[in-house]
Amino acid sequence: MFKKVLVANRGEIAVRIIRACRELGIETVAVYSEVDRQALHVRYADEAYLLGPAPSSESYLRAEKILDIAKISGADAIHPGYGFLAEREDFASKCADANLVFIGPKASSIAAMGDKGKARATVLKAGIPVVPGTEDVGNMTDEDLLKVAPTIGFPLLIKATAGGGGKGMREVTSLDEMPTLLASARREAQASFGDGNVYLEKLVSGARHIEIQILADTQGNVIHLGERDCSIQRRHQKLIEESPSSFVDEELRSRMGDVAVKSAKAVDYVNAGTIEFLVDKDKHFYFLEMNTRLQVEHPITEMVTGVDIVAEQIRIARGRQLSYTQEQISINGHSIECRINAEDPYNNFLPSTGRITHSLLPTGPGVRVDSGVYPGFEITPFYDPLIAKLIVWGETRAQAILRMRRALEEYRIVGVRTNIPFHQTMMDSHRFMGGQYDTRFVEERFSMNRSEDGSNDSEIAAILATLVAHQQIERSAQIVRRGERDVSNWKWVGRWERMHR
Amino acid sequence: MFKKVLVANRGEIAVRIIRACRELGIETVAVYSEVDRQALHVRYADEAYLLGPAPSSESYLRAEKILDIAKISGADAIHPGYGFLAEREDFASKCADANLVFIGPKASSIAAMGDKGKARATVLKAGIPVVPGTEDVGNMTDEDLLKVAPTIGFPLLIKATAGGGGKGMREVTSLDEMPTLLASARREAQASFGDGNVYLEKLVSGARHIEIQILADTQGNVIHLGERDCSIQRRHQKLIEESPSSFVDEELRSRMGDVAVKSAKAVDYVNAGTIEFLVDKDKHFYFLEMNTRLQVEHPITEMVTGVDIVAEQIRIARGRQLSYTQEQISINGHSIECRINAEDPYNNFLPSTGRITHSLLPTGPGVRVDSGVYPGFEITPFYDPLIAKLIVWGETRAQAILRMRRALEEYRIVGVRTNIPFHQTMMDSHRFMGGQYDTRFVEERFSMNRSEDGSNDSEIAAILATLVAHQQIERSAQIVRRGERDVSNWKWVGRWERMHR
Amino acid sequence: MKYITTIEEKSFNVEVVDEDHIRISDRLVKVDFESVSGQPVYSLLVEGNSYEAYVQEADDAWQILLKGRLYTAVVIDEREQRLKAAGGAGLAESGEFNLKAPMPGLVISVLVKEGEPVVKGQVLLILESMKMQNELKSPRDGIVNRVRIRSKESVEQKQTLLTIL
Amino acid sequence: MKYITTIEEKSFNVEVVDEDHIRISDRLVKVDFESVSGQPVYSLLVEGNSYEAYVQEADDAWQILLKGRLYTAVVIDEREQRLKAAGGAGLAESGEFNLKAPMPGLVISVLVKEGEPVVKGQVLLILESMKMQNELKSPRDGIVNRVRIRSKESVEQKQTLLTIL
Repeated sequence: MFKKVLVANRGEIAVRIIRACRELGIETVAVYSEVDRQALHVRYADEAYLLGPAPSSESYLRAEKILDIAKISGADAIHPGYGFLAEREDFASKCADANLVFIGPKASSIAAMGDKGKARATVLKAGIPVVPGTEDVGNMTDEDLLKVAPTIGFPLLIKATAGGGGKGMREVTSLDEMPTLLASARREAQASFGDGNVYLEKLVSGARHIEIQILADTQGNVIHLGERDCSIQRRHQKLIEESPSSFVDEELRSRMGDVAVKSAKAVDYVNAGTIEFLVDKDKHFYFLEMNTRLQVEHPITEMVTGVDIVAEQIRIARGRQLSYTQEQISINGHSIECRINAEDPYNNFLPSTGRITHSLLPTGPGVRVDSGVYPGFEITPFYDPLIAKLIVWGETRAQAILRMRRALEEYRIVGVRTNIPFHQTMMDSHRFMGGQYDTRFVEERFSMNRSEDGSNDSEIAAILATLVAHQQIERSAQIVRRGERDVSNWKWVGRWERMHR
Repeated sequence: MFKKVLVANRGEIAVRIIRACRELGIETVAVYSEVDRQALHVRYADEAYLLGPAPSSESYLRAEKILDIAKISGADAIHPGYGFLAEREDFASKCADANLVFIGPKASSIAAMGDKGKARATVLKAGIPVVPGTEDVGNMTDEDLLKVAPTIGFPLLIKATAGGGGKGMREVTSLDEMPTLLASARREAQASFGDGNVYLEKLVSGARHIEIQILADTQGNVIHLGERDCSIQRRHQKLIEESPSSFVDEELRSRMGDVAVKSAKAVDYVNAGTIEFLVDKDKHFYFLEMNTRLQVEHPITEMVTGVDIVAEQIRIARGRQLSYTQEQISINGHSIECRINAEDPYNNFLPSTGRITHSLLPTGPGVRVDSGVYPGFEITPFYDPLIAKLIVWGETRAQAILRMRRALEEYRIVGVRTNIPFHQTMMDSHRFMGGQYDTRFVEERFSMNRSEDGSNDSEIAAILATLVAHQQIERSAQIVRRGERDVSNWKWVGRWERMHR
Repeated sequence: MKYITTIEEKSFNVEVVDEDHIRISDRLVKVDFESVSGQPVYSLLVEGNSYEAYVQEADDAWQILLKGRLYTAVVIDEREQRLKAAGGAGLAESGEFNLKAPMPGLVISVLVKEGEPVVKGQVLLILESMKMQNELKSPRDGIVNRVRIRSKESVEQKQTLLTIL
Repeated sequence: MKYITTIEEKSFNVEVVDEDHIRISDRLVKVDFESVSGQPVYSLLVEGNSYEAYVQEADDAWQILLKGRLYTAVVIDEREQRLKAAGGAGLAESGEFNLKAPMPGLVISVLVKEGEPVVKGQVLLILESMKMQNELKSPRDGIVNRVRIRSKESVEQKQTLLTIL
């Protein structure tokens, strides 16, 4: 049974894993790039080792170096988190070769499911419906793809075989634009996963992205923890997730859960994994892909089931039986996650970098924040723009939305622009409140320019702008007398005396 | 049904109540003293009105002014929180006279239970055992008390009749020292509650302080939400609470719950309240007092029952039925709360004041922080030293302790000293882990000086001290070349170029 | 001091009377206005209401993020107003637009050439940052005047990339 | 630079070799040491281990709060050490102790008089702050030399209240 885990990741997910280990009495080893010296995962881990310069290819993707560090530090297991090396079959194999427990599925399952093209073929064989697309496995050339595209039909999606998280994904509406888009998709896939392979998939319109969390132990027990609705996306990046889905009823949940368990069993799956489906308006569902790793949005499932998924991952990797049977899993209440990205929603969601000078986290009942940043930390252009996940729980979906609203309103991050206003606008939108959205909602029907809903505070905004401008003019004119500030201590003493005389 | 609530309090509890209101779509009115202009409750409320100078007697205890503000702002209900006006019968009456809903019990119940002396008499009549003490009601003179003390026997406690939270409480071991202690207890009670009345109670040794949370609606339904163990106290101030108690079994819980419900019914109680008991080694329990208000430690009950107590308070005050029957209440897992006070545990727990320059909150699964402070906020000497409550939930008590340990280790507050190291030492103590403690544990058996347990890092501490001292010497010698810092941006650009060439 | 503050074509006359009072639309209003923790986050109490907003300067205007909405305000004082009136209108409309890098990154491709006419919303170049390719668009119609960077070059934040006339 | 750092009667010889190395007990050790967010919170990586501690100066010593434990360290450099040796030992033992107010507050009562002998741990006065009455105790045996405040007076933080000889 392992006692020291190397966490081969950074940001909020590295922190999440370190926390789980600490709560289980397991020691942790962090790895970091030069710009992450003061990152939270380095501060929280028991040990920390430098990987190299900031770019992922020179740090978090250096499998050999990470294995060396595991050896030096005496770590006996590796948790890959998500992204980076999490879905690299070769990395899982190398861990096994080095006698390190890889906290995730077997290399063979990653091979079967991690490569999105192969996965489609595998589940098709098991009789599970897939979205039409390239059924060929592996290394297709641009030429091949351009040939097969018209038979799938437009619009279609180019997707990274090694991928996930919307990276290396492009929408194609005609053959003409396809060569350029193939090039950029491959480029992004290469940069993100070290693998430029892509495949094609039909774009299903009006669909929802619904995924099933599964857990499988080495004794052959496989259970599912219900679904997550991840349809609120922008450029195929998930932005908001909720569990349960307002679109899924008990019957559909149970059918999808069964198929998910079946898919996992088809590849002899072990540990945590997620089966992603597209569900069309008529509640037909199609296998999209399996993520053979911990998912960004796993906390909403934790909130409604009470299962600590990372702790279960470790338990499974230790060879023990799942703590729960399928019958013991029930969905309690409703949970929503908003991904807080360093992106400016008022400027085309451009990433924003800089030092966080101040932050105020929303807290209180039913609120959880998973974050890897803090005041003083610098957001660099090298990694994901995800800086925190704001997760709420409510007895009902309506309560969860109201709680999310108040949490978003409380949240302050100064120093970088964030997409918090996007989430606020979404939580106020009638269609979101009504649960009426699909994967195209953000791009096709959503606008940051709110219509007049009676709560326009432009007069207050004008007063604020004027007062700040006025203050600036006064300051630059240096007419603020010095020493007038910071007299508070003296004031107190004076008052204290008045009070007691 | 009221739509705007005035929160007649400050700090974390004002924030807690504002959050509950916001999540229910109710508008909020904050009141504040001059030093609290930037307090979180002022920032989070929809409206905010100045009460007066910092001392409570000139601000948060000004009932008339608060009622005026309610009128001006159009608030139709008042939530008193805890402390200040929460257990003032006259304030509840005045609210009723002014046609304001008081979110709490009827004035008559406060009169019957809020005055600790009367309460003892009332429950005795209902056949509930009380700790021996002064059975007389009300205004006893020092002379009376000195006369009756020997009949109760020493050691005994002087307690404030209007009191709670350990304020105005003194331990007396002999008649000689009693006059001085009476004077100081009366003085503290007067300062805290505006009422210098005190009563006497026998000091039960080896006892645990266990309290039952109850909820009662206007339709006559009264339920209890199980117990909280609040035995970890110092100078009668609670420091750590847990629910359930490791000392209480299902049978005792049910018996105490029944008595608590009976006590509440004895005074026709409505809204949330807490019955405090002393439980001796043989599991005999004695009524101590009833707190006719929301309790500081209510979140641990929320964590294990899933009931939002503040939301229920509002529901009850709106005249609606309780959301739960007794049968629907079950205890799930274990919760612990550590009160984070601005006190120096290495210096006799002296209060610490100052500006918080930096803070890092523990977050992640199973962790809740209820706080009223943030970086930049000034801790003044005028109010309670409580700056935050750190609450964790775990499936078992052991898991909750481990989670609390990791959360305490993560928590950073810079600018004031806090008692976090006290909590860390407690969470590591074998007696706490074993659940073996009573109300005297902190004072009689606990020490901040840890015995050598093998985890002594004095060499690391020496290195840290030396490096900081060295840095200071270097700085003062001004040999740090300017401009050498903040080159990070340039470094990146350079690396970026190297990477892509 | 008197100001004219404009938000989305709506103008407000705001006079800062003293530290605690302003006059807006001829109404004298008591205000309590403070920066929180020395940050560009401001707490404003006005007529009992409590507001908090981020207020930041951006290209001769102020951006106010309040209750999940962004307002862009132009504040000019009386003197400026008079100067502007004397100088004639339309001045702000002309002039060049400099496209600046919103973050450090790598230029993936430049999609326009010098002398080329562009329309509002047209993608000018693609900048890679945070593993994402970001399209930088033209804020108005015009002609590409100078292209200062090339494909594969890395750029710093706020570096001018090209100019639209 | 060489230092002698003492924690609870245990002395460590620590030499700061360069920015990345120290020598402790004749062992050369690579260290990576940084202040976090410019605060008195320090991150130290030493031989792979990651530590974080608050380090603050207090009365000619350093207080290090590390993993829930407080260490008090006295750091002297070689030069100081030599001076001290020349000046003779015991110097630090004598001298007066000034009791300072740990926080602003109101003096409730002064329990000792000038000239009165006191023992270690004896309560000298009671100060009210945060609604609590706090006992200030003598850190050692001695004689009360000067009482600078009276009952009912309010005092500021760090104000000297009385002196023990």
